[in-house]
Amino acid sequence: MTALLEVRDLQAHYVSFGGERVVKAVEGVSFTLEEGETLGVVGESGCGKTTTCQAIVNLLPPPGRIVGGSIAFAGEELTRKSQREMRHIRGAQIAMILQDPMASLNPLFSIYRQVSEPAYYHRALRGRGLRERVRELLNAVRIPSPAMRMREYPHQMSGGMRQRIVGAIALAGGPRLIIADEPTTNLDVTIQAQYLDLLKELQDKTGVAIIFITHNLGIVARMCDKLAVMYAGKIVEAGTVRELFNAPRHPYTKALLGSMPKLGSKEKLLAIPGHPPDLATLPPGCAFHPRCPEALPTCATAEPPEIQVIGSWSARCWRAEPQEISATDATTDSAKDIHAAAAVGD
Amino acid sequence: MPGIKITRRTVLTSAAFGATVLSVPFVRGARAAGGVVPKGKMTLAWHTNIASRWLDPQQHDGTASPDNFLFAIHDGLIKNLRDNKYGHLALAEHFDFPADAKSATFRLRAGLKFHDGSPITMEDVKWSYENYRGSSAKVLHEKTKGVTIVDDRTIRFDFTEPFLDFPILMGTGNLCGAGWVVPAKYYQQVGKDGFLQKPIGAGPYKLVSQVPGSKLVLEAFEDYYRPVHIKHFEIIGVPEAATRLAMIEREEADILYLVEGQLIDRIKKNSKIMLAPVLSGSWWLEFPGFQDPKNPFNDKRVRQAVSLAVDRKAINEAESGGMGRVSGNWINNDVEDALDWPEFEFNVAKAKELMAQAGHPNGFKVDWLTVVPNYFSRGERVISQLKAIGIQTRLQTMERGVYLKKMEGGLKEWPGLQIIMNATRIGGSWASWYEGMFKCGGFQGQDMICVKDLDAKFDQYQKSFNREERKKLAEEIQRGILENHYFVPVFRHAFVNAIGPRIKAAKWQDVFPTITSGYAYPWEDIELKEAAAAQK
Amino acid sequence: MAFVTEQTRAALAGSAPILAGLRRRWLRLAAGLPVVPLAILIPFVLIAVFANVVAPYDPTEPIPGAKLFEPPFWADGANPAALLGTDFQGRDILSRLIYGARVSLIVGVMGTIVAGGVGTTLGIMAGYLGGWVDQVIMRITDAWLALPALVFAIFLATMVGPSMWNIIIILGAVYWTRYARVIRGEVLSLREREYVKLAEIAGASSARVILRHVLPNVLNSAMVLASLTIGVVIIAEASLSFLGVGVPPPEPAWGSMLADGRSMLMVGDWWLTVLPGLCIMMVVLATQLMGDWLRVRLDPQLRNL
Amino acid sequence: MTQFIIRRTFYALISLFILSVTIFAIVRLTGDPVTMLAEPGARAEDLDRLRAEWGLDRSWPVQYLTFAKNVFTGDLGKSFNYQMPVSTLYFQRLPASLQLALAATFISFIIGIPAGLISAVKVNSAWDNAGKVVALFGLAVPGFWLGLVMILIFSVWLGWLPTSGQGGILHLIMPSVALGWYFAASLLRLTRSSMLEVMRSEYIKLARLKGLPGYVVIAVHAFKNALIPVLTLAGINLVVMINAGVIIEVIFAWPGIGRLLYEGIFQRDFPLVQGVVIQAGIMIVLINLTIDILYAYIDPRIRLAK
Repeated sequence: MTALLEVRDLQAHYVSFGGERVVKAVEGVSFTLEEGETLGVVGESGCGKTTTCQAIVNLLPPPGRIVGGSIAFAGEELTRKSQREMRHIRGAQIAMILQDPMASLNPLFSIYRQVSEPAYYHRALRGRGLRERVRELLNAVRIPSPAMRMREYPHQMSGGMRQRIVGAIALAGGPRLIIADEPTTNLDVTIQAQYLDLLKELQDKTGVAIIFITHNLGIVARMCDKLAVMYAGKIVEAGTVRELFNAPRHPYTKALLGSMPKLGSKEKLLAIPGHPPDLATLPPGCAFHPRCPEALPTCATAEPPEIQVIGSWSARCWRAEPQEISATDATTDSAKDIHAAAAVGD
Repeated sequence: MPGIKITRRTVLTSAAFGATVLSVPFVRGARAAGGVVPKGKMTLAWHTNIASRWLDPQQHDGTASPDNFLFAIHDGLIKNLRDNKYGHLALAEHFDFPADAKSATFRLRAGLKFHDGSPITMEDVKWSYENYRGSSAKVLHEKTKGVTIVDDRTIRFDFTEPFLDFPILMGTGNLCGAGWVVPAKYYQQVGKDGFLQKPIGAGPYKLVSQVPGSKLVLEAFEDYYRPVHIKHFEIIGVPEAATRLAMIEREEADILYLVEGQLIDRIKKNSKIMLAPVLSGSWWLEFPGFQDPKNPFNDKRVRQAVSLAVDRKAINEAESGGMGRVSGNWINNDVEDALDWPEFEFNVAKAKELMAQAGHPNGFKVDWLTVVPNYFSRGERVISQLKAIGIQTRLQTMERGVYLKKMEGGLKEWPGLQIIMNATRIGGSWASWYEGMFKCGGFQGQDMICVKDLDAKFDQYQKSFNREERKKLAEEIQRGILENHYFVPVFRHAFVNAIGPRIKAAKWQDVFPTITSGYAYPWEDIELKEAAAAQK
Repeated sequence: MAFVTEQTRAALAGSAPILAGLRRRWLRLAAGLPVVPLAILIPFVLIAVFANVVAPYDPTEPIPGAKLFEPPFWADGANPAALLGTDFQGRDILSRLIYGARVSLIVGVMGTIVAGGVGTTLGIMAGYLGGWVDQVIMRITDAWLALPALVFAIFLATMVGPSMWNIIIILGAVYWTRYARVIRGEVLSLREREYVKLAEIAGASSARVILRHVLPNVLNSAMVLASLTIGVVIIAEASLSFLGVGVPPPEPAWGSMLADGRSMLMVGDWWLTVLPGLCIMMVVLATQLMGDWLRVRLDPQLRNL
Repeated sequence: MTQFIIRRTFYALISLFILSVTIFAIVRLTGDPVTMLAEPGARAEDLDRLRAEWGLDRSWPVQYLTFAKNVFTGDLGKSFNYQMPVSTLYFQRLPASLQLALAATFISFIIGIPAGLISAVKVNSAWDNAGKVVALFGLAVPGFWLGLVMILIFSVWLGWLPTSGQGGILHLIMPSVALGWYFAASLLRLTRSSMLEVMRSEYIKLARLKGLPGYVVIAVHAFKNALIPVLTLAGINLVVMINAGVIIEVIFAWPGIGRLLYEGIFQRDFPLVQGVVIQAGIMIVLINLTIDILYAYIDPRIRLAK
C-alpha cells in the first residue's frame, strides 16, 4: 500500500532579483505520512517548515520554486501538476490551517460564504445542500447556533471561534490531509487546549492525516505520532515522538528539548545560543556546527550523512550511530514531563 | 465763449457725423423700417471671467471692462460710439449742453422700451442718475443741484458750478455708468443683487440666461430703436488664450479678444481668421525715486540716453506684430487734449555719448526692471536693448495683484535702483492719466515721481473753468514730462482681437469701429455672412 | 516563546545590527538597478551639470542675427545655427532646453529636499515627542492640505519676490505635508519596537534615540517619497509658470518654456512646447519609475521577497 | 466611541480654524481687490467708496470675526466681483465641477485600477511596465499641456471634439481625461500596494488553499479587500478635483469651482477665495473624519489609541 504522502528529497529555493542571491529554504527533505497519521514538524523560525508545506500544495510565494525532488500524494506526483490541476487537490484533498486565525478570514465575506466555498467548488454543492453542509461543519467545530452565526462576519467573532471556523473551512472539502501551520500560536492558553482537543476529535472522526507545524514541543507531544526536526532547510532528525523525546540523537533536537521549561521548575525559557544561519550563505559542513556544543572537527568541513538510527528514526549528525535492537522503550521521566507541559501549553 | 461753442458744436456735429458714417446700416435699417430680421448666432470668447457686477451700470467700477457688456444689455443717453468719443446720441435724440456748462438737457427718442416691454420713463432716467453709486458718483452728485423732469421725454440736469466733464462722464461707457438707464421700479423690486441675476436694460440684446462668471446667453431685443442683425449672441469666458484660438479655428467662436503679440505673424497667414489690432494702452518706462540726487536717473541726460537706446520699432514688431503705434506721447493720442509729439529717436551712439557725459561711460547696474504683469517678454526686450548702453538689469516678475499693491505702496516698495515699465488702458481723459500715473499722491504715482511745478500746474488746471486755459495748461504739462524724459514712452500696443470667418467684414474696423474701446461694439451692427446666418 | 529572546538580546546589543542591516540594504541596491529610468536620468543629469559646456549659446540672449521663431532643423527654412529653432526672443531653443534641464532638475531636487527636510523633521517631532507638539503639527498639516497651492505660491512670491530659489521654497512649503504624515506614522510604529523602547529605558536622550534609532529607519520611507516627489515638483513648477508665478524669465526652466510657447501650439509651431514637454515627461516618468523601484527595494512593507 | 468622535470633531474644528486664519491672512497680504480696479478713470474717492462697501475699511480682527461668525451660520460672505453670496456661487458651480470630477474619477479608475491590478499580479512583467507607463503618463506631463495638446489634436486637427465649455458628453471627454489621468497614477500605486498587501494576507493564502479558481481569488477575494483604501483615496481625490481642478477648468473654460477659485485669487476676491477654501476644507475634513470613524469602527485598537 502506498503512503498517503511521500516526500522525497524535496528542494525549494527562493531566487531573488537577477539570481544573485539564492535562499535554499528547503534542501533535500524526505518524509512519509500514512493515512490518519499525525506528523509534527518543528524548528526555529526560518528553518524551512512553512516552505515545505507550501511546496506540498505548490503555493510557494514568488520568487520561490521547487527545484528538485518529488511529492507523491496518494500515489500521484504533485510537482508535475499544473496550477489548474493542483486547484482540485487543494481544499479537496489537502487542506491547510494557517497561523493567524484573526487574519485567515476575509473580513468582507460572511462566514457562510467562506465556509461554503470549498464545498461549492469541490463537491459541487448548491443551495439547500450547501447550507446544510455549512451547518454541519459549524456544528462539528462547536459553533453555537450555526444558522445564525453563518450570516455574520469575522469581526463579530472571538479569536477562538474564528480559529474553529478556519478548522471548519479546512474540513469543508473533505480532505485526506490537513496541514496545520502553527494553528494555535495566536490563541490564549485555555482556548489552545480546547482547540487541540477539537482537532484531535475531528481527526478521530474523519480519519484525516495531519501535518502539524509548530515550534512548541508540548503540542507535538500531545498531538503527534511522528516528529521531524528541521534545521536550515533540512530534516536533521526524524522518528516517532516517543523515540525522539526519549533519546534525541541530534544535538539540535537536544537543544530544542532542553529549551522547553520543565514543569514545576523555576527556570525561565532557555534560548539556544547564536543565530539561525542565513539560508543564502550557509556555513560549510553541518549547518548547525557553529552553534553546536558537541561539534567535531569534521562537522565544519563535511556535511553529515543521514544515519538510520532504527526503523524510521534517522538523524543527520556525525555523532549519531545506528542503535542496537535492545534499545530502551519505556517512557522516561523527561517524556512524562513533556506530556505534563503540553497540558499547560506553551 | 467761443470755446464752449466749439464744444457744443462738437457734440452736435458728432451726432451728424455719426449719422453719415453709419449711413449704410441706417439706410438698411430705414428701408427695413424695423424689417431687419435678426438671424443666426454669434459667439464671443471673452478673455477673462465675467464679473457679474459688470452687468449693472449702477455699480460701474470705472474700468474698461463693463462697457463690453453694457453696450449689449443696456443703453445710455449718450455714449461713445465709432469715432465719437462720448457724444453719440443713443437713447437721447437731442443733447443740449449750454455754453456756461451749468446745465444739460436731454430729449429722449419716442417709444423707447426696456426688455420687459415697459416704457422708459423720465423717472427711470432720474432714478438711475440719482441712485448711481459707481465710479465718479461722488463728483456727479456733488456738482448736481437738481434733476428736473421737463416733460415726458425731456430731462434737465442743473449744476452748482460749470461742469465741463459732465458729457465725458455721461457718455463714456468705460468710465462711468450714470447716464445708463435701468428700470427703476424693477431694480428696486429685485434689489441690486437680484438685478445682477437677471438684469433688464434697454440695450440691443436681452439676457436669456447666464452661468455667472462664465457664460451669458443673449437674444436680440426686437424693440430696439436700431436694427439688430444677429438673433442669438453668446459671450463665453475663456481665460486661456490658446483655447480661444482653437475655438475660433473650429468656428466655435466668431470673435475673440486678446491674441498674444507673438502669434500675430502666424495668424496673419491664416486666411480664415481676420486680426483686429485695436490700438490700446501706451507703455512707458518710469524711474521711481529719480528725484533723489544720488539716483543716476536724476540726471536728465541718463533718462534721455535710455530713451535713445530703446528700439521702439523692434518692440512694436515683436510684441504687436507691428500693429501697435510708435508714438511720441505716453498719453494716448485719441484722448481729448492729448499732445501730439514726434516719434523719439533711436540712436545708441548718441545715447552712449550722453551716458559718458553724465559720468557713466560704462553704464551702471539697475536692481530690477519690472513690467506690468504678464507682459514679461516686452520687459525682457527692453532689458536686452539697455545693455547696449551699459545699463545692466534683471527682470522682476510679479503676479498682477502683487504688482498693483506695490505700485500703490509707493517708493518704499521699490527699494534700490529700479525701472518700471508701466502702462495704462485705452480711453479715459489725459487728466485722469496724469492724476493716476504721475501726480504726487496719485494711486500709481504716489511718491515715486513728484514733479512739483507740474503738479502745481495741474492744480491750476483742475480749478479752471476756462477751456482755453485748460488746454494750454494741459499742453504745458505734457510737454514738461516729455521734454524732461520723466517718462520714457515706448509704444502704444495693439489689443489684438480676431474675427472668425462667419462674420461679414471687409476689414477689421467693420467689427471694431469704436476707437475708444478695444471691444467690438456696437453689437447691433455686426452681421453674419448669409450662409452663416442661415445655419441653425 | 523561546526564540524571541534571541532578538531581544540582539536589540540590547545596540543598534549595530540595524546599521549593518541598513548598509547591507544599500549594498544590495547596487545590484539589479533599473536600466530604463537610469538610461534616461543619467544623460539628463550630465547635460544639466555640464550645461555650460554642451549648450551652443547663452540661453538668455538672442542669437545674433537670428530671427524670432525660426523652425527646427527638419522644417523648411531652418537656420543651421539654431538646431531646434529659436523662441519668441530669438534665443536658441536647444540651449534653453539644455540649461532648462539644470533649472528644472535643481527645482525638482531642491524642492524635494526642502519639502522632505521640513516634513521629515516635523513628522519625527510629531511622532516622537507626541503630546501637544504632535497636536500642533498635525492640525497645521491637516489645514495645509486644504490650502490651494496657488494661493500659497502667490503669497510667498509676494513676501520674498520671484526667483528660482523662492520657487523652490514655495514648492517645498507646499509639499512637506505628505512627508510629515507618513513619517509621523512610521515613527509611531517604530516607538513600539523593542530596541527603541530599550534605548529609552536605558536612558538615552531623545536626540540620541532620534538620531541613532528613529532617523535611520524612517530614511527609507523618506527616500521613496522623495523619489516620487521630484517629478511632482517639476510638474508643479510648470503649473506655476502656467499661472504666471513660476521661475521668472529669462531663466530657462522647462515649465516656463512650456507655458510661454503654449499659444504657438495652435498656430502650428508645436515644437516650442512639445520639446520641453517631452523633456519633462521623460524625466518625470524616469523619476517615478525609479521611485517605484526604490519603493520595492527599500520599503519592507512592499518587498515581496 | 462617542468620545472618539467628539475628539476627532474637535481636532477637525481646530484644523479648520487654522485654515481659516491662514487663508484670511494670506489673501489680504498679497494685494487689495480695490487696487485691482485702479485704472485711469477710477478716482481715489471711488476706491474708498468700494473699500467701505466691501467692508475693507474695517480692521482685520473685526473682518475676521465677522467672517468667522458668518461661517458658523452657513454664510460664506458675498463675492466682490459677483455681488452674490459665495455659497450661492459655490452651489451654482458645484454641478459642473461634480460632473467633471465624477467623469475624471471614472477615467482615473479605468486607467489606474487595471494597471495597478496587473502590476500587482504580474510583477515586473511587460504588462506591468506598460500599464505603469500609461498610468504614470498623466502625472508626468503638466495638465495644461496635456489639455492643450488634446485640443490641438482632437479639436483643431481631427475636429472630433469641441474645444471647450460645458455641454454634452463630447464636451466632457477631454477635460475628464486630462484631469483624471493625473490621478490615475496615485490609484495605480495604491491599487498595487493594497493588492500586494492583500495578496500576502493570510485570508488570501487560505483562499488559494481552498482551491478556488485563480480569478476568484484575485477578482473576488483580493480585489474586494484591496478596493477599500482605493475607494478612500478616490473619495479624497474627488473632493480635490471638485475644488481644485483649477488648471483643467481654465484650459477647457469649464464653469466649475476651480475656475471660480482661480478668478477669485487673481482678482483678490477675498470672500470668494476664503469661501471656496473653507468649503473645500470642510469637505476634506468631513471625509477624513468619516474615514477615521469607519476605520475605528472596524479596528478597535485605533479607537483606544490616539
